[in-house]
Amino acid sequence: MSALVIRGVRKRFGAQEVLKGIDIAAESGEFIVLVGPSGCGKSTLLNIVAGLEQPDAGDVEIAGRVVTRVPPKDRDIAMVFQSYALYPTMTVRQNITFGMECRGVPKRQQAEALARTARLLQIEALLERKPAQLSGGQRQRVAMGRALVRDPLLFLFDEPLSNLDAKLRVEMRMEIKQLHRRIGATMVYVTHDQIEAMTMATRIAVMHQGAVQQFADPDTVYNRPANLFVARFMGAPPMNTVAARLVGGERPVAVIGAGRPDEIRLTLPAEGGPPPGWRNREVVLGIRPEAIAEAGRRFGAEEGSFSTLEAPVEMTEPTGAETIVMMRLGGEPVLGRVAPDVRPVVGGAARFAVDTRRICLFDPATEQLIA
Amino acid sequence: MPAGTAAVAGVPPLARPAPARWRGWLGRLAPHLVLWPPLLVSVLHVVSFTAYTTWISFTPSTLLPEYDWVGVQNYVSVLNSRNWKIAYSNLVIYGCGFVLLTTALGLLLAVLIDQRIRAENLFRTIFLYPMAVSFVVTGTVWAWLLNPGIGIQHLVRGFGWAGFRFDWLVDREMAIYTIVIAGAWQASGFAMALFLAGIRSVDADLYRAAQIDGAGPWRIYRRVVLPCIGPIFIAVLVILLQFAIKTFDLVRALTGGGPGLATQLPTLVVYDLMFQRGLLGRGAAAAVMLLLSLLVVLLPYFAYARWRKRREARHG
Amino acid sequence: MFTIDRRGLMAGAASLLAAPHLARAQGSVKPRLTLISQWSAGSDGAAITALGRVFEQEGGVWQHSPVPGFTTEMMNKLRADILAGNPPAASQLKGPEIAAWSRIAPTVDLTEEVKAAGYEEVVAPDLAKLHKPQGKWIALPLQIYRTNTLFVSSKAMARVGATELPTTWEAFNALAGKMQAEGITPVANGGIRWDDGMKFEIALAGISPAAYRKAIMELDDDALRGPEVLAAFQQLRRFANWMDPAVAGQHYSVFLPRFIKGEMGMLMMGGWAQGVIRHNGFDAGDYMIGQAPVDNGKPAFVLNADAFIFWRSKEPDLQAGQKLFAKLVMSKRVQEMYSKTTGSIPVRTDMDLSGEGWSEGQREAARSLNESVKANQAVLSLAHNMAQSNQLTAAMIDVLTEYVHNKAVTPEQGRQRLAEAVESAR
Amino acid sequence: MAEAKAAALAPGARNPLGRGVVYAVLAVFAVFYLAPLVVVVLNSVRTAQDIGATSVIGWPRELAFDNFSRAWGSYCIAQTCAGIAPYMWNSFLLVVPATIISTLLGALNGYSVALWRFRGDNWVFGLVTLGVFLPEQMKLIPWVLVLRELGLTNSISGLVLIHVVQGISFTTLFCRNYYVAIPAELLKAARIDGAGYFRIFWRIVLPLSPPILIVTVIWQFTHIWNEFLYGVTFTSGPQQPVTAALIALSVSVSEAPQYGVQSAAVLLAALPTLLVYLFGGKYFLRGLTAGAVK
Repeated sequence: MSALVIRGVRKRFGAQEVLKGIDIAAESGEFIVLVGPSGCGKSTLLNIVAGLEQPDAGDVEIAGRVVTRVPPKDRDIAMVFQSYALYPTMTVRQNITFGMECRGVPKRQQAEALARTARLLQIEALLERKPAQLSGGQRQRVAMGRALVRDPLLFLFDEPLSNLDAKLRVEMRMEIKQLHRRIGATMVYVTHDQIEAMTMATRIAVMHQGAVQQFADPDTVYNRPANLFVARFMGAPPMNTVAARLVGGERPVAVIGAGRPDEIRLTLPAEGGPPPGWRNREVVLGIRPEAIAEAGRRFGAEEGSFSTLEAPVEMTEPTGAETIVMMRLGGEPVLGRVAPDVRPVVGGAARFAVDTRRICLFDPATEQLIA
Repeated sequence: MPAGTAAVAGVPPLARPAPARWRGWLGRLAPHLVLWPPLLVSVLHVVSFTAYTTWISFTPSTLLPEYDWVGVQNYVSVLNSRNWKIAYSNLVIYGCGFVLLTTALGLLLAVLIDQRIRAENLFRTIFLYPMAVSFVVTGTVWAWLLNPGIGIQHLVRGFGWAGFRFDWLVDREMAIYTIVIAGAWQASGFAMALFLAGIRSVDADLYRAAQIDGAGPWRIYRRVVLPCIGPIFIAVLVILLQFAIKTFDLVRALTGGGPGLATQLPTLVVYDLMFQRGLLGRGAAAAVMLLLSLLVVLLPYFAYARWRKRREARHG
Repeated sequence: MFTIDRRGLMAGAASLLAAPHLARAQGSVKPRLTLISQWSAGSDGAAITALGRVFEQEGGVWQHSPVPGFTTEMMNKLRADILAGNPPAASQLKGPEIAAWSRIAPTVDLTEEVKAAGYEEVVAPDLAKLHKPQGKWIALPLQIYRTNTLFVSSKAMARVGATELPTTWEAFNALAGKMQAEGITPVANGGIRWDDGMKFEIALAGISPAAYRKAIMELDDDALRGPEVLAAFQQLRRFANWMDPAVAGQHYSVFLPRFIKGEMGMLMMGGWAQGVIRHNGFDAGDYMIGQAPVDNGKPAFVLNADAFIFWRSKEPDLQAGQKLFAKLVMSKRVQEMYSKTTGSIPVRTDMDLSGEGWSEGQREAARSLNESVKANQAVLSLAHNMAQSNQLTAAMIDVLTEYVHNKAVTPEQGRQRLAEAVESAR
Repeated sequence: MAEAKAAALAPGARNPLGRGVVYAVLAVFAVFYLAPLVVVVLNSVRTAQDIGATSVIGWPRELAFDNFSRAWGSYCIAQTCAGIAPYMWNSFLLVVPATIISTLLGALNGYSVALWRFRGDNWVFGLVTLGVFLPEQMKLIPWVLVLRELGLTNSISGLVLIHVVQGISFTTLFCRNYYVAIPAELLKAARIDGAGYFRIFWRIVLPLSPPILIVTVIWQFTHIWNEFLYGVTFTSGPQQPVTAALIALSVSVSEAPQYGVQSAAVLLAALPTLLVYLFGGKYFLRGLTAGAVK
């Protein structure tokens, strides 16, 4: 049975259509991440799932029950907010038990649940404090505790980590992931941070302009982005997208900057290549930066699945773990990832290897992935 | 752009809807039972009283309401009366003078008090207390203080400055400004409180930034703080304007509309027509015209508020 | 909103129904009176309280609700009670407003009681008329004040070497001129609306009581545009020039100290000022008192009177209370007690004021009233709402108060505006 | 934050002259603001003869403290010689319930309009707000009719009703402006926790409200306490509020004003509101700072 089904949900605020027909289904125990730039409608969608807003059309189904017209409190969900939304006048204890109090859960049961949750999140020492007396990370934990204590059918997270500093964010990310694994609940998590999406999700729904651009597992989203938007949104640095022309006979060859003196020709793998109809047409190549490395890298593959080329180096960015190189391929700026000890001379030319198996082709007209 | 195809494929068929529960229905109704009565009462009170007054303004009512129709006759005679003309032009002078002076005083006091002075509490209370006392009382005292024969002029001359003159109260041209002074005395503390509240809620980082930019305290106020509290200016202006339009006790206690008719205000005319002269219909006509003038002030404000909301919505 | 009329009718019908039982009811019920007045403090309060005590001594239940503040507030209260269908048994009301208000709610016909008391014969005819608007007595006057009373500061008199009160405006003006030359402010005044209006009525009544009657009381257009009114405006301008320019918007009593010290010369004020002067710790030797100048040499009396109107009630105890109250108000005993407390003079012209407790000023005023009535020179005060309805009075006083404070208005313009104000207010 | 600002804006730290100017200007204004109060205080200890024989502004020749005891307990107003004490009690009977009810209803209204959005809420709020601007002279006759239909003429409950209904406009305005600043997520969290309209109000919104409630309570208290027109019109005799008693003490045409006793009475009658400002002033400002003015 699906834990959550969103079916044909539409929402409009005044003249603006915020959600243009959303369909998503999550299996029980899944960790679904809704990711997209701000204004893409992901928070509105989450609010609709929570029952805080009503869709103009479509249905929401939780654990097999249509809840579109059911108020939030009867949906058996819990939610963690970006600002944590802790009740400022209540203690941590009261904050956590408020939901049970509203539902008339007996005091003893409340105390047990509270103790369990507090232990789980290691916030036993904070129970008598007011939210104003807590640090950012502690508030975050309390907000989590408020959600966890109720053992709901569905957890909703609305950018819960975006108010934390970088270090804490990484820690909490891990914790939430472990938590998910431990309790095995279904979670829907909204973020604009694609790293969070990649690291935590079992499936990612990439949203843009009120529509789901792609709904798939992280690998697929990353390696086979459904369209140029997803390609450019996911990954840091994002996927390089350069215009090219497909030529060649048996094995297709992509030509970047055709006709220029520095034109680049990449021979693509035969299998999984574009349909024959695409020969001699313009396409957009999508190349992940990590598919471009210093010459000699084999990408763990057989000879022939990668090409070697020479390109002018415009800038290098050593990050410690690797070096990002900005180069030009056929006149187009492209980023590559080379080993940390490789330091190409800026202004000179260097040789690079390209993993052609990982090149994606997009239709420049529809921006959709070809094949 | 089509939605991801994978999603559509994964969506199972519709499940059966949850059964409606009467308890849920009642639970949803209960808030409305509480939400609406007080709202309706206050809305009804505004709408019906205004409508009633408008109706009366078209009737020949004198001592008691009567319900015949006389058209715009009451409006014509009010508009033609000297009293109303004087009162209305006074309202413009007084309204502008009062609002400007009160705003300026309030702002000045707020800035001064914001200097982290000692005894802030004491000063604030001194400036606020006039709000706490009825004008029925303080108006009389102001009438003494402003009276040249017994008040400030008399006292200053007593100190030896024989040529000192401050006789606005008895000067037909200037008397309306004494009302402005007394009005500002009462309301400027409130303006001060609002401004002070505004100044104190400006983000401290802004001060730091301005300081690093090399701005002195007064420049910080002028260029950084005051622009930040623009909305408070609007709130203060609106509150003061409604004070100005409703001013009644003050004039009644201070000048009684005199000398002559020099300090008549529309509210006095309304009250005088309705209750002193027993011309309810005519008084109602004057009240309706007063309300219309209120709209002249309020409509731009609402338009501004709407515009601001739109703008915020666009940027949010 | 026909309910007002319906309630009025119902009240009327109920009282008709109740009438046959009245005689029997009266025997068994304790008379009760509900009363609204603005007399709440000072000597007014003391007088009405004493009246209440008399009422209680006579076996009545006294329920007085004073409405403090301006007369308008009392009228608001009365209006609210009438609209609520619950008017008091009696309420303070004066002048032509008695007629106006009697049209909006049923009143009690007191003609029988007045006849029984022989009251009509001893009341000044102009005054009597006000209290029986449709020929029936529905209200009873309680006390009288003369507004055209002249107070002159003894110290100021001494400084200019004068000993006699001026009896004509010419003499008044000459005396004022002398005072001014001595550095005395000749005319003491407050500068509130009614005060300004009073100065005009005193001037006009002194110039010609007949013209006053025609112009102010009868609103005769020719009289309003006549030479006497012009002369009164000229005299009013002289007053204005003799006032302290620094005085406005104050109660006249605020300046009494300066008057007594001789810094101000003459005060034109109602007889009630005597009590105020006494109260401030000054005595009768500090000032001279008499009638304001009258040019034709005969006494003239500008009359201000307080009265009670009686509202119809269906409750037998209230009806009995009204009868008792009417009897008391008309009685010599109550009028004496009342006037002695407030400094007014009795409404009854047949009273002997030679006894103890009456002041010389009161005796003089009472004499003057009698003689003025005989000479047909007793007129009704404009400034105190005795001559015209509130609406007309207010319109006329608008002109007068502006004239006093705006010296750019000529006497001719003043006369013109007054006539126009009357015309448009009618 | 206060620290940072003070560092930036305390000219005295570097420039003692500037500091002196600040205090001097404040002192001048303080004199201006206190002048009427000083006159009243001085008069309250002067005898009527003293005032009558000299001027209404002046130092007392002898101290007449009995003005206060007379004003409080024995001066004759409206035939009863019990001073203003009973009228003060009436005012309390009127002000306390009217203030509490109008504040609570205003909070509820503000909560409904600000946080429990419904169709047309802006219109409703606009109309409620308009009530703040209606001159009370205009509403006198309609109130007479309403009180008549409700059978509440001449009663303190009628007066309470008037002040509650008229007060709601103001309290709603201020509470609403305060409540819109409450983060929306807080309410979402509460709704998901299962709290309904009432529980959110009682457990979350109301506990957040003290700053604004203090503002509205102070405002309502002083306005109702000082109101005169309705008080005189809609009550009678022994039920009248203290403002009516004060007027009874003041100038009438034929009376010598009792300035001494009157001034004492004025001070006594103003005491509750002055105390409210004295002790509540800090919270008043805090409430305004907390968002009442947005």
